[in-house]
Amino acid sequence: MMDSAPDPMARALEAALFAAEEPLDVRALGEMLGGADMREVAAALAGLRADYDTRGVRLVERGGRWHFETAPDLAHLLRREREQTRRLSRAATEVLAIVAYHEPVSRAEIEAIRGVQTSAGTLDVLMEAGWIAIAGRREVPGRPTIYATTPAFLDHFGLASRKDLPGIAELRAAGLLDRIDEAGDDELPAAASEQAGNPDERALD
Amino acid sequence: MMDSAPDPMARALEAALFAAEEPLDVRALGEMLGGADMREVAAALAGLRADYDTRGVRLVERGGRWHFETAPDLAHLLRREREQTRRLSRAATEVLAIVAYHEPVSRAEIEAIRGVQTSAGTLDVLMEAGWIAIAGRREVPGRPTIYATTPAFLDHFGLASRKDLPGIAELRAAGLLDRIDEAGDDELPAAASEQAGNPDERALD
Amino acid sequence: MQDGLLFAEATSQDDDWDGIAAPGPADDGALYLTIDGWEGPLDLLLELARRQKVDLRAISILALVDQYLTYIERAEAVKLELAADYLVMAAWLAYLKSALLLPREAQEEPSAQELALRLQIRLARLGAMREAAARLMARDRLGRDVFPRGAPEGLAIATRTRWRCDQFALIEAYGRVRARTAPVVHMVRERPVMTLESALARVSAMLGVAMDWMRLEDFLPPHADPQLRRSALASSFVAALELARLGRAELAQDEIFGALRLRRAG
Repeated sequence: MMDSAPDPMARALEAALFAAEEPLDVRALGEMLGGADMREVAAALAGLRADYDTRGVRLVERGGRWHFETAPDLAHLLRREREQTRRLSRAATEVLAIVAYHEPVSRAEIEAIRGVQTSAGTLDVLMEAGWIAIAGRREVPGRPTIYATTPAFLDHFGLASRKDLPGIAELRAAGLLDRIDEAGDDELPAAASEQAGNPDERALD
Repeated sequence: MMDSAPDPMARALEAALFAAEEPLDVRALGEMLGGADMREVAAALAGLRADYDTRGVRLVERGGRWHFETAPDLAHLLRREREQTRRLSRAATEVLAIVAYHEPVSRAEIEAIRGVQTSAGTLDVLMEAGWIAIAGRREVPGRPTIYATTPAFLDHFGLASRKDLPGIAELRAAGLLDRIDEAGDDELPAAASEQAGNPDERALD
Repeated sequence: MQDGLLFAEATSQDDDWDGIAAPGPADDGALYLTIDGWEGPLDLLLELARRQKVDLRAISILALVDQYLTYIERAEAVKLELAADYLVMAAWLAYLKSALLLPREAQEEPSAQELALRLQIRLARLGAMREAAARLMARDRLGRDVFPRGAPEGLAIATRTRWRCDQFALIEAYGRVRARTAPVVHMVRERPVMTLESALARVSAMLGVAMDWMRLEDFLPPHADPQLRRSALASSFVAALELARLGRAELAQDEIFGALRLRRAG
């Protein structure tokens, strides 16, 4: 099936990514290869990805980090013996989507979009899953905690970056991802909406 | 690198073996593939093994069970060594000095000279550093292990031989036997420092 | 995004969501049976809006308001305790409805049309997130649809320690051990003392040349250090007593703790 031997760098990258327990970025891979040029590593990765394109295993990049995973069309063969992934409540899936599409967001902002209060447990579930994390505080009165998605979120949902979030460009163009208080929600009755934060403030590191 | 797409069975085997947590035999693989013919599975496995022959990852069979593993010639890349420099602890330095002055010595003899118990870890550190080595056993009841310094010890400390170590009279002349009364910068009274520095070591009664 | 796509798709995907806790769209009759299934008034409004089966931007806010108010009335009729949120929303929607029915000129700022538009945007925003959540959950997910390597060898990081120690530290350590464990010999340091013999000789010699009473302190060595002075005082006192016993000196003391004086006898 393979017509020629891969070059040494491709072989080394292949071995490293197979052996790794975590996705690796270009810098880490370059260091493993004894300080290889990062552009060469990136080019070799692209070549390797193409090599595996049609196979049962693929090489993917998620948030700048690379890993091998099985091809999605073979899910039916592999799924049956594995424990079902944790089922998320509807509230949790919505909160996750809101964090992903609007990040960073405070709980008040999440509540303003959903029009309902969010129980602390919902955010906990998402943090426990490793998909969202505290990203600092918004510098407004009360200094509310703000949340953002993690690299594990990109890994889990197979996203190369947040730009790959389904429909995000269209939603942004339609103004549906605008800051809550820019839409003038203060006129609407909803408990949480009045507390939406100031869009000028940035997340703390 | 790959000239044609692998056939569906090869893809499925590839994914199954990749995702498996332990090596799988032909029967188990056939079952995963919905009851595929075992001869076909075996043939596909042989083809897959050939595919990976030159790559950074190989498909190998051991005792009738198949698994992927990284190519052995790349093992050095996957095992990164990080070197750190650490100052030898006060206790270990004392033990090393005693071995150097009194070799060969048993641990009991070292303890008798030091006046404190010596943890096994201290001798391990010195052996790991390559400065002392087991020199046999003393032919007394219990046949205790005895230790002596190594050529690496002489190299490291810039000594042509152990005879270059200053004798007791020279130590006294240099004031090194008086230091105990002077609470210098990092010098504590001996008993206190043994207990503070190494909880494993306790003064002998 | 095409108009209408948002809600049309969301409706069709509703049942496919992974782990929906609340009920999906059901028959009209079922809608009125419970209020617990709705995650707040906005959720209910969104569901009602979807039932219009048109683009949300073309939705009839008046019809939506009527539906909501009808829903709330019927819920109250079956003696459901309505959460305050639902009632506040109902009151606000009733106000919005009356404002929408007023002639445009008579309206205050913001106009009812503007408020209606904002409500529409809000519903669209929630709808968008709901649909996004569904699409996110339907992706090929790691651990559910695609799998990482089952038994990765792992990248070992072996830490090798290079121990640092120099010759001086080694020798010093040995010195320390030897000093610590050397047999201890106690030596009492020599201290300056005046013996009784020398005090006797000194006092009797001085009495020989003295003409009158002298204080005992005057017999002591003049520049002695304090320790020697104390010793000399004690020795000289005993010497004075001895000379008095031998009849060679007289002692006198005027008061208790007063100065002790002595002179040659005879």
